[in-house]
Amino acid sequence: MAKMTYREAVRDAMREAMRADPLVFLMGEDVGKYGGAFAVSHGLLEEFGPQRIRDTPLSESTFVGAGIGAALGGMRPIVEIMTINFSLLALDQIVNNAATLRHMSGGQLGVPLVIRMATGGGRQLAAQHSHSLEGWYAHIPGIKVATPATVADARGLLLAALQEPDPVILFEHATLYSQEGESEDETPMQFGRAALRRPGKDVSLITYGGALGKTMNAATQLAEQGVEAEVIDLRSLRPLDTETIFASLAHTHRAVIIEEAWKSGGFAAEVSARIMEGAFDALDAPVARVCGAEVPMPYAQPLERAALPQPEDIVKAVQELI
Amino acid sequence: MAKMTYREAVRDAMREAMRADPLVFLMGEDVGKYGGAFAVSHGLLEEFGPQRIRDTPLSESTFVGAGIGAALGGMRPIVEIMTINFSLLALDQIVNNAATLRHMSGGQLGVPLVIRMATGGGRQLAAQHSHSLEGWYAHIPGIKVATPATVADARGLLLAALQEPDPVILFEHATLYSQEGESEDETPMQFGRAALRRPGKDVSLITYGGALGKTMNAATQLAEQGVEAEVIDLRSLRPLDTETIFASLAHTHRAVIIEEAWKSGGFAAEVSARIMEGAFDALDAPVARVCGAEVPMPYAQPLERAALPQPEDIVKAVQELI
Amino acid sequence: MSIHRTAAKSSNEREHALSLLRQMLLIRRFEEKAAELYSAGKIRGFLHLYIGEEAVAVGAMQALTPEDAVVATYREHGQALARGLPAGKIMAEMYGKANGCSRGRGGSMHLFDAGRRFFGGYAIVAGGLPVAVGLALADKMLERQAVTACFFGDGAVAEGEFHESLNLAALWRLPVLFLCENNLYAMGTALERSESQTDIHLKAQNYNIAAEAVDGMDVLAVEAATQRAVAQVRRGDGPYFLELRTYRYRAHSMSDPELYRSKEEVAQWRGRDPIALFDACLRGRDMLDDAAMKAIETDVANDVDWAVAEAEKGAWEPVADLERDVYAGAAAA
Amino acid sequence: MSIHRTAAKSSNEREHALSLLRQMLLIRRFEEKAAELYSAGKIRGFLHLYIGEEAVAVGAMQALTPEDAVVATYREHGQALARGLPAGKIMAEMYGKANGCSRGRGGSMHLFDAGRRFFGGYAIVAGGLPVAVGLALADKMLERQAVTACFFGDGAVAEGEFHESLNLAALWRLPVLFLCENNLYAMGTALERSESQTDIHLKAQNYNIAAEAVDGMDVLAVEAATQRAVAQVRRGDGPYFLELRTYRYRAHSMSDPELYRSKEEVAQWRGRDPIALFDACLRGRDMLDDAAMKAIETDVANDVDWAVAEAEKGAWEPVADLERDVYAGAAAA
Ligand SMILES: Cc1ncc(C[n+]2csc(CCOP(=O)(O)OP(=O)(O)O)c2C)c(N)n1
Ligand SMILES: Cc1ncc(C[n+]2csc(CCOP(=O)(O)OP(=O)(O)O)c2C)c(N)n1
Ligand SMILES: [Mg+2]
Ligand SMILES: [Mg+2]
Repeated sequence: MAKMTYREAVRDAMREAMRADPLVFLMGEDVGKYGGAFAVSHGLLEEFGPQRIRDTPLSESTFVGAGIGAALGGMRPIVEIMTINFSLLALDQIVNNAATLRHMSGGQLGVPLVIRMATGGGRQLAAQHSHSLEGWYAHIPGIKVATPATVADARGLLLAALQEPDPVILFEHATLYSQEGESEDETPMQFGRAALRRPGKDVSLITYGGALGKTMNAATQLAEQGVEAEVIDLRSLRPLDTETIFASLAHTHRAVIIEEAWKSGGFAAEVSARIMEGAFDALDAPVARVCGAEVPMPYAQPLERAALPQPEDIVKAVQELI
Repeated sequence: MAKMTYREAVRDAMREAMRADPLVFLMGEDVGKYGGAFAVSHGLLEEFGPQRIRDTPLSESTFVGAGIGAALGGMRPIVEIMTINFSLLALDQIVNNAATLRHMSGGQLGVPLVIRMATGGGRQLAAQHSHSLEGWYAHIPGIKVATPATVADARGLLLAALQEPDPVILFEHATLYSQEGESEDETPMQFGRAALRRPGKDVSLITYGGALGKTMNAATQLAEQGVEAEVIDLRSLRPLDTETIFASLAHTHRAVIIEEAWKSGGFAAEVSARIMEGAFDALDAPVARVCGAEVPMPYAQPLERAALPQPEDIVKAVQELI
Repeated sequence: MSIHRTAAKSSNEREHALSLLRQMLLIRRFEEKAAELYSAGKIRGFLHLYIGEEAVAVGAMQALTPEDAVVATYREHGQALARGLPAGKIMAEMYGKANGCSRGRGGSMHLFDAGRRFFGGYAIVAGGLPVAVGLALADKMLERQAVTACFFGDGAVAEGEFHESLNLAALWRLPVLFLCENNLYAMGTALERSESQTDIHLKAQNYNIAAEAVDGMDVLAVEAATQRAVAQVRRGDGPYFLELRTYRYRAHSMSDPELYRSKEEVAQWRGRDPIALFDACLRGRDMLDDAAMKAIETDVANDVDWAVAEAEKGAWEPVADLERDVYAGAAAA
Repeated sequence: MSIHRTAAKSSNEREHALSLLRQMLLIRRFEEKAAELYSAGKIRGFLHLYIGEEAVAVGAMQALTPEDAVVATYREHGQALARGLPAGKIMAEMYGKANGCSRGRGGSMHLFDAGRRFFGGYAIVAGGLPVAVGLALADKMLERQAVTACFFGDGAVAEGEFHESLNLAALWRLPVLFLCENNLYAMGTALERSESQTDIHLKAQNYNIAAEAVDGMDVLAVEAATQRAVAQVRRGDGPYFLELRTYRYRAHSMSDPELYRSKEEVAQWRGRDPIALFDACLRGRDMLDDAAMKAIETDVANDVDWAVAEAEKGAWEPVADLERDVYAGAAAA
């Protein structure tokens, strides 16, 4: 057990993996000399050298594709895409190559590749730098998608991802990097399990990633009002741990899904649909969503705040449900 | 009223628009000399010349971005992306430029751009050429998304799209191009309205695009079994006409959503979530989804057939609901 | 450094020179103030300063008419000021106020002014190039004599869109002026660690685009090269490419620890400061003295003060208007 | 056309030459059969024929060892056969049968053979280039002497990934052999309507990559150039680029009406048929006569018959196995 930041936890996991396995290496824009846009890889160049901490030119499609090729060739690459906003440039490689090669080759090939990227809004970076598109990635069969929301998960999910024989995408919420917490020293966690962050009996609050903090905050406020909210952190969007969700619904009978992404077509819709299909009879009220406003993210602080789900929005949604 | 193919209806609409407005032009890969990968633009080069029917190099990101710029500059471009599979290469331009410029500029700019592309599976083109990602596009505020499923809509929605001051993406299902039908000669239809394709009282079948035919087929089979299915063709995924959906649910109390896309995170989830939120009390049973299997599309005919929703799957889903 | 030839009469010549100096100084002082306001929390998000590169925007912009179009990056305060966007509207934008040039929606990285054909700052590296190509296509199809000036950094050169856009502009002979601000770094990545061929203008020539490298610290050299380039583009001879060799004195953005370059290197480039160089040049030619410089400084300081005042007094857009301007009419969802 | 120099003894030389001829002929006859089977509905989806371009795959593949890797496009029957994938497994794949080289999941556009380091056909134009760069990166990091041969068409040259991949391979000096099959058309788009610079190998040189253009209808010229190139790449001198000038005789795919080129142009290129040229060359050097040619034709016909028989007798993958091989273990969703 050690107290550290989310940033350090990611770095620690990479360091540990690289020390243990010479096939692991890190590649991406400014991961080396600059120390990482979010200082995640700070110091790794000094320890592992430029062969294993590789600064790439600005060419997202090609360095992600090169990660796919390197994985096919026997390496164990970690590719950092600076932020999810730039990952659109690499989406073709992810959808059409990383996700398909095992299947298209009839099981002959595998792509053991980990892609990490920062995601989310909340830093006043406006419409081109505030995306929350992890739900898109969760739509793609052939890849796995995880969203560490705590310091322990930042470390644990990355180490677990490096054990997966298939491509894993890790979304690190940019507002979490400086968050402090315990980085449990357990054995690598299993992929695809949600975490119960707070037990409760009146309503299930289902969330992931950067929205967990706001949801916990809302749960505290609700408790003051006598409403005991159960908080579920999905952790993994693909696969999705519906078992944990349904188990919660079985005793709360009500759910609110909280996500930063634009509401229409966001991942919250999938969670809502799964509950519809798997726990309809348990529902005492319609499942609600608290999501981002349907607007390219505005820069101005009051507008950005209004565009993102806030604790008071969650509280309000619960109140309307009960 | 004239009988023609879906392909001809799209071509007709483009021809009509180009004759009426010198600012309209078509640009894309092989739209000119080749006559269009699906022969949609066949003959247009001869009528309008290479200035207005522009063959582009293979560079999706740039010719879509050039369409955005040309729209900003006062033209009325129609950009054809050969198929949705290649649109991933242009997604950054669509998400970050086309969809944001009006908002980011505080309302000063507008991008009156129409992007057309073929979508969907069912032609044994395997994992890189069978995508149904229109739900992704429907997630993006700032653009509008329509999915013509009939010959009349192929024409009408394109003409309507050309009246919109904002970017519109039209998804033409590749299996529909040779379908024949009436191309009604009405005034341009309004965007964002679903169509009731078959009235019924027992269940609402909600679908769009390439899945409409299979859904109508299922409805016929159901009728033989004494089940009267109402079929709603969404036509527009963004905006979504929830009014028509809720009106249907109000008398059927049951719904199945049919879509070719992978189920997890597909657009069907959004429709299900909207019904959860807007028509929960009307529901006598959980809303079901009949979607594509969660697999990169296999080439082999029996596998591809099994991976896509078929009429019998729809019938079965309805039977389980009733 | 030689004063631009077409300015025939020496009083005009001096007036023009002082205007260049003033514009460069305005960018510098404006940004120094912005950095301060960033530290004070008045400006948020990302802030990319142009300090050190002023000669590029100011020199290049001289060649453009109001009918021409400008496309820039997230590091575009310099271009916006040189294009004539009022400093107050820019500063208000950086505050996020409704009287900002993008109604507070864009912030520092997304300045727009449709009336001045300033088509904005693009924050996805290389993302503005295709848009510029399209603006030029519209001009060509509409038979307007306009030029689209497209600014971007050396980092953008590695992106696929650079390649696609240069090819398309050259293939279709579109009136685009590509202006590559080569400041030697893309964030912390030095050009030689990013490009197998570091002579960027040679890369451009390979698309059959006329291209040259220019001293981007010499405002007159930039101006002269841009005039030549624009004249050729306007003649309908297709695109032109200028590689403007410059340097940013400040960090990439406000959060950059600058581990990737030495203090000596920065100091060396500061020795070629575009404002100091031009100041010395003008004094050498008796066009500038302390009093004149002081007057310019005062004038610029007033502008900056006015800009801050505008920003301070600007109102916040009401939260109720959040979904405004997503679509032309009301918001659809 | 001169027989490869390193084949010292004339019997070896003849053996090798006849093997080249046989391989080219196998590709041609295999594809003629495939076209027939497509019309008969046995093969579905897209079918892109390589007929006319056989000298490229066959000549180039001679220089590769089993440790080298191959990356190809959707037009890759030629490469697969030349790499030694059994014709029966390829044909079965094109039928979609479980005994196909991709278990029927890939079809004509996605042939794979991990054991032969045949890393598949990529159907997104230029999509294979970054993968090839990555394979080469792995080889370099693991200090293997292997080369990755990456085939792609002239159309791919316009895509951003071409630019990014050449730059990265050159910058990191990776052992990639870029093989551009310039057949003058990308579907219906002629090279000069797609590229502002049509000399593709010149484009490659601009990344500081050694590059040359080769007569792609001359199997020996292709072989010799590839041997040279591979030797240089294997030495660790970074990537090499060959532009192989060739022509496809058939339509782009089975549904192409071929409006974009003249019958005369096709006929002219048929006059330089790689198989006929090589046949004539060998006869001129007394290495081939009617009997030998007939023997080869018979042998090849047998191979094709066998391939069809394999495909016909192959079983369909059970529908219950639909979600197999999406992930390494069971399917997750
Ligand atoms: C596609 C993309 N990738 C990464 C980034 C993050 N990023 C912002 S600026 C920058 C460096 C760009 O350098 P350059 O083009 O030389 O412009 P400069 O900042 O030097 O003016 C990077 C990597 C981005 N904005 N877009
Ligand atoms: C990114 C992308 N855009 C468009 C297509 C459709 N398409 C398939 S092949 C092709 C032409 C490619 O030409 P070239 O690279 O010269 O290869 P060739 O077919 O001549 O062998 C096109 C446009 C595609 N597969 N991928
Ligand atoms: Mg730079
Ligand atoms: Mg070609």
